Amino acid sequence: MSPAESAHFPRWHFFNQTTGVMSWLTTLDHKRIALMYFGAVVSALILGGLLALGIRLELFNPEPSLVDAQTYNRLFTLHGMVMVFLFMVPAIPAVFGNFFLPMMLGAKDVAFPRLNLASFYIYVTGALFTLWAIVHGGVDTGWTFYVPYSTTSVVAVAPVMLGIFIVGLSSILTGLNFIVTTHTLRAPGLNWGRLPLFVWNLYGTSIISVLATPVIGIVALLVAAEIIFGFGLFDPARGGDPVLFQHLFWFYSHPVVYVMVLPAMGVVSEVFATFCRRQIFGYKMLAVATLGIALVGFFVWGHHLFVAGQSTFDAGIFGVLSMLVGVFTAIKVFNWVMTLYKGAVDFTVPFALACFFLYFLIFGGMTGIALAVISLDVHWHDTYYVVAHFHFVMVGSVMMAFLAAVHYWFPKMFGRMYSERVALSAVAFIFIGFNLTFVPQFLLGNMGMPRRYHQYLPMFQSLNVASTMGAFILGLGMFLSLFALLWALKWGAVAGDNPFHSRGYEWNTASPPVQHNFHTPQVIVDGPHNYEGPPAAQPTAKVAHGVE
Amino acid sequence: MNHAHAQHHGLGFFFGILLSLLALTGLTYVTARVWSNYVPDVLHVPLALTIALVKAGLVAWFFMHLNAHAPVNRAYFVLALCFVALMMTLIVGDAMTRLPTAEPNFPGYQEVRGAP
Amino acid sequence: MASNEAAAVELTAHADHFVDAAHERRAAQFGMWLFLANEILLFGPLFTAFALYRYLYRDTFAYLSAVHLDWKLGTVNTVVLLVSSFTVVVAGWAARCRRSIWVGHALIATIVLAGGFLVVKYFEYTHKFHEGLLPGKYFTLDLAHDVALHMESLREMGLNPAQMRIGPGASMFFALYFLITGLHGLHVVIGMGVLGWMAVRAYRGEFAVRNDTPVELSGLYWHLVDLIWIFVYPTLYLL
Amino acid sequence: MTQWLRELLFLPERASTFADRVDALHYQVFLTTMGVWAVITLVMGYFFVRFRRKRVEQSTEPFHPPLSMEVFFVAVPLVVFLGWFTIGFRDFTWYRNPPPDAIDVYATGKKWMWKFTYPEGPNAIDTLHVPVGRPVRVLITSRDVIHSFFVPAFRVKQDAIPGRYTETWFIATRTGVFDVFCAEYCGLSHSRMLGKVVVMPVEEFEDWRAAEREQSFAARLDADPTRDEARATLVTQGERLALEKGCGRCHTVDGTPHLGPTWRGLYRSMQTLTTGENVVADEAYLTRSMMNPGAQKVAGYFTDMPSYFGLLTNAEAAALVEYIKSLKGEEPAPGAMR
Repeated sequence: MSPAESAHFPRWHFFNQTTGVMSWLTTLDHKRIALMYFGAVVSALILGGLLALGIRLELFNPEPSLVDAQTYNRLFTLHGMVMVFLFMVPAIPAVFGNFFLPMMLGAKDVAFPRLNLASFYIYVTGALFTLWAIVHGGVDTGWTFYVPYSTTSVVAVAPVMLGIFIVGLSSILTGLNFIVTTHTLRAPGLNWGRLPLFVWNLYGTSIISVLATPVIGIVALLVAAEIIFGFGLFDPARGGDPVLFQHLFWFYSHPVVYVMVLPAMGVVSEVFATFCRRQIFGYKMLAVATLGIALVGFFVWGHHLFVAGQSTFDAGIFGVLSMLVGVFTAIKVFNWVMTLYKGAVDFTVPFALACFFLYFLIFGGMTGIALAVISLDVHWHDTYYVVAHFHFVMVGSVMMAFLAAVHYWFPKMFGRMYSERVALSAVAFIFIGFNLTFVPQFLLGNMGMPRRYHQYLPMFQSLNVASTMGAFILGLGMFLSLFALLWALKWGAVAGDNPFHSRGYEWNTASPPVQHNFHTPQVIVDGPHNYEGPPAAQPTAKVAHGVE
Repeated sequence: MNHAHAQHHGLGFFFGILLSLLALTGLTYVTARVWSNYVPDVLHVPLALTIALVKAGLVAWFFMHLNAHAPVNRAYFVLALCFVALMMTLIVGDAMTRLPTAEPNFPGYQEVRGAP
Repeated sequence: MASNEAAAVELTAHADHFVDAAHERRAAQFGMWLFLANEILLFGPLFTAFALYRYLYRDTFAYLSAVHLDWKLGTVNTVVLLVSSFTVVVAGWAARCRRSIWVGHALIATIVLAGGFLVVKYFEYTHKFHEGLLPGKYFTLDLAHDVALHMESLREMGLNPAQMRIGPGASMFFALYFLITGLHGLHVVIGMGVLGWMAVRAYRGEFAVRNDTPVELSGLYWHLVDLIWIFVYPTLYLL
Repeated sequence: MTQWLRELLFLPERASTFADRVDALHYQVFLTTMGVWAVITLVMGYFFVRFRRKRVEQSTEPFHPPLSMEVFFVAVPLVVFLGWFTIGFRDFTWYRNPPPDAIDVYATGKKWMWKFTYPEGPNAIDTLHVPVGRPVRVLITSRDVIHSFFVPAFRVKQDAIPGRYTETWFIATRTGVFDVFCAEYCGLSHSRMLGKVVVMPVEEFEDWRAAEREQSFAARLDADPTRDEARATLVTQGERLALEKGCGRCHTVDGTPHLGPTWRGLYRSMQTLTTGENVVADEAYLTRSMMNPGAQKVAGYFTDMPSYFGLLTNAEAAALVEYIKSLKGEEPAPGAMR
């Protein structure tokens, strides 16, 4: 959509209402904290992405070429840790959740602004400490740090555990804040049946953050106790059970996949609603499915242990529950597709990204269902099939949703518009590159190539070459996208308050918003994204307010 | 306003709760150690856990004013306990139903690996 | 008194994004409960590990718990914590009545009780260190000799050592013992710090003119410490 | 059709009965999911063209899905997914329960090699010989960290966990040489922990096994020309075995009592059993105690010893007995290690 001719850049907004470095570093404004998170997670994304390119380059040849085995093992460990703990987990909730959750609730801020700022600094501290510990300690255990490899390895795993503990604390605090905010700070008239789906998804995410993250904390503590003091909890020589570690580890690490995916689903729901000009088809089902995924998702962790010596009985239970998560996801997919029906579809960059999200989610989800079929998992477990599957879901779909969120809310956050054409071509590169990277990896997994391989048999080479080329196309697209947005930040056209004519609550204010989000207290009279008839009278005063 | 209900209870009431907590502590000791021969083996753990749950319930409901707090506070408290219970069930259940060949120290190991 | 007006303002003070003080208080309570739920999940894995290894090494665990953990000390500590929980309730009650000094007195009593708890724990720990009842590679007790020594007391407890498989998993029991009680002890220490801070504020008279939410929240935290001990006591000392 | 699908999906050749089951289900899942994906794409494309936006502020009518549609959306995936689960779980249970007549092979993962041991038979590093058409059970363990025994052509995989045995089994359906990978990350040379399965016709396998057994016996004789030296080697072997099998966790060799009787001076000593009988601890008694420890238990010990039946070969049991025999009755110097 082209911005309205009358669009003007507001005189006062949350960027310039207070100024100076300290006004940012000590800010309690959720929007500024969100932007600081934005900078942090994008840095993590760039770092993780460069490491991935390094890994792919090494795998171009079957023989060791660029780096030796030890360096390679450290590379993929670093890549995994950075991408999972530093990028994926905080990406959408901490950036877009922080920015838009209070706005979607018609609130002035999150419930505990100081806690919010603290959680940002805890994140930064934990992130830097983890990175230092991995690089300094030369940790090569993979991001799953399975015992007894991690407890008998000569490298310093214990500080990394501490770092993860700290990062985990940050996501606990963010989740806690979101839950309390959603319960207590909804604007008058905003009942649970009118909550935007992004809020529902953040709510589900936060439940997981609050209830699962302490488990990884305690697992980190146990592993550290094992390494430093030789407690022997996971040491078979002392009667310990290494499989217990895997149980506890996946009790956190499987739900955390939904910490990544649920907010992505929330973003896509908003984008579909805006660009099809309809409330999402089957809103209630979608909300229920969200909570279903969040709660049932806790009890499917055992599908990571089908061949790890888990009992057949447990495998059966976890197998069935995994299928239920698949059903919830399928419900969501059907509902998104049906949202187009009798809608008014407008093809824009965010909408294209949402469609690609759907493509990756269907593909990744279906392969996930295949993996959850126990007998099939026996063949695919720990092969490139798994690598490709979780990259489809966690990188493909989540990255698409992250980019969709960036492009959808960019005008709201910064008040300017990016070039649609450049952004679209970047997205095309990303989509093609992504498929070229990971479809061959499914086939490699079928062939039986195990993951975390530094060198491989020559028969795997052709597919690996294709994958490496895809990775570079993907990387090119990502950088193109980054530059398009950076350019728009300074030179983009003024977007206007609501360039997409969305009826989401967060658009009821100026772009960029003022310090306390809204000029007038919000009263919600209608569900989100009701496009029946002309827009409801909005209580927004079109007067630029100064500093109060 | 939301703790108005809690204010109805005076200190005497809370002291009564304390006394019943102490009595339950005595009960759990007596059933586990003094009368242990009269309690069937299979009941030891469930009995001790039940008493602990009752005590925890008293503390949470009255001392922590869960009776007067918002229902959602109760919901999250119960949810957390359920999650721990399910975690325990699934993980211990795994060990209980694992192949008895798996580990020499596991019960049942000798029946499978033992006498020909 | 002129300060009455100021007190009224203090009592209803609230952050800008809340409607009123009661609203803010509800949010704070809810936030605290979420934090407590998170704490429950922090201890959950330790209890799970205990359950798993108790299932695998039932006889060893029963033997070590019966012979090498002193149920008397455990019970004393249980009573101490239950009473300290009660004194915290008293503090909360005094805070609701705006009797700031009494809040301070009740909290000091709680801290003294917590100190008593830690002293008992200290004696338990040093005893274990002395006997070599330590986790993992530091476990130095000669079990066979030990079983022979305690034959009589075992029979008195209704255990038949000839039918027990004592041995495997012995160091595991103490690994879990030290992890669970250690983490719990850490919470006790943190709780003492928080309550101490509240006591200082109480003696300054703050809770006569401010709402009592901080006392209530730190009290909730202390009750959770008690709540966890309620489960630690039977699992470690009695079963 | 299946051949074509196998090549399309880059699956390795199928060489076990389990592989047939896995692939059949895989094709079914693959075709269904691709079908669903195609249908969704087509439907979206149609909607996209049919319902594209005409005016900027176009209004749309709300659409409340009927209950039947919601039920449909839930029921269809539920039934399909549970159907797949049922088939998969049936196959998995089948895969978890080896037939009783299977040939046992012990596989031990070790950084970074596989050691395959046949009961009463030869050892082999990295190469597993199995007969075609006969069930083979692989009992897997690890000496250090977790490894995973993975044969793509058989579609079988099982983690090797230190301190514990896991098992997998297969019936190879064709002769040939197939790759063995380690699928669980195990450190520096994880990607070079490669092995082979050689599937042979049954007679050839029996010949091979007999020849290997002969050869290893001959090798031992060659190495130890005199009987005394051979015996000395057995003692050394026994000492090593006692370490490997963890006998020292319960038995000392310096005369101090532990969970079980000390081995020092045990040989030919008189022992009182729990039944009150007296026995002489001779070779027969020692061997019996390893294989069936509960049968004749020495009084005064409260720990049950696990049976080592199937864990010790006859030769190994003999070596252990020789080692115990070598531990004469005199008291060792104080402070001697266990």
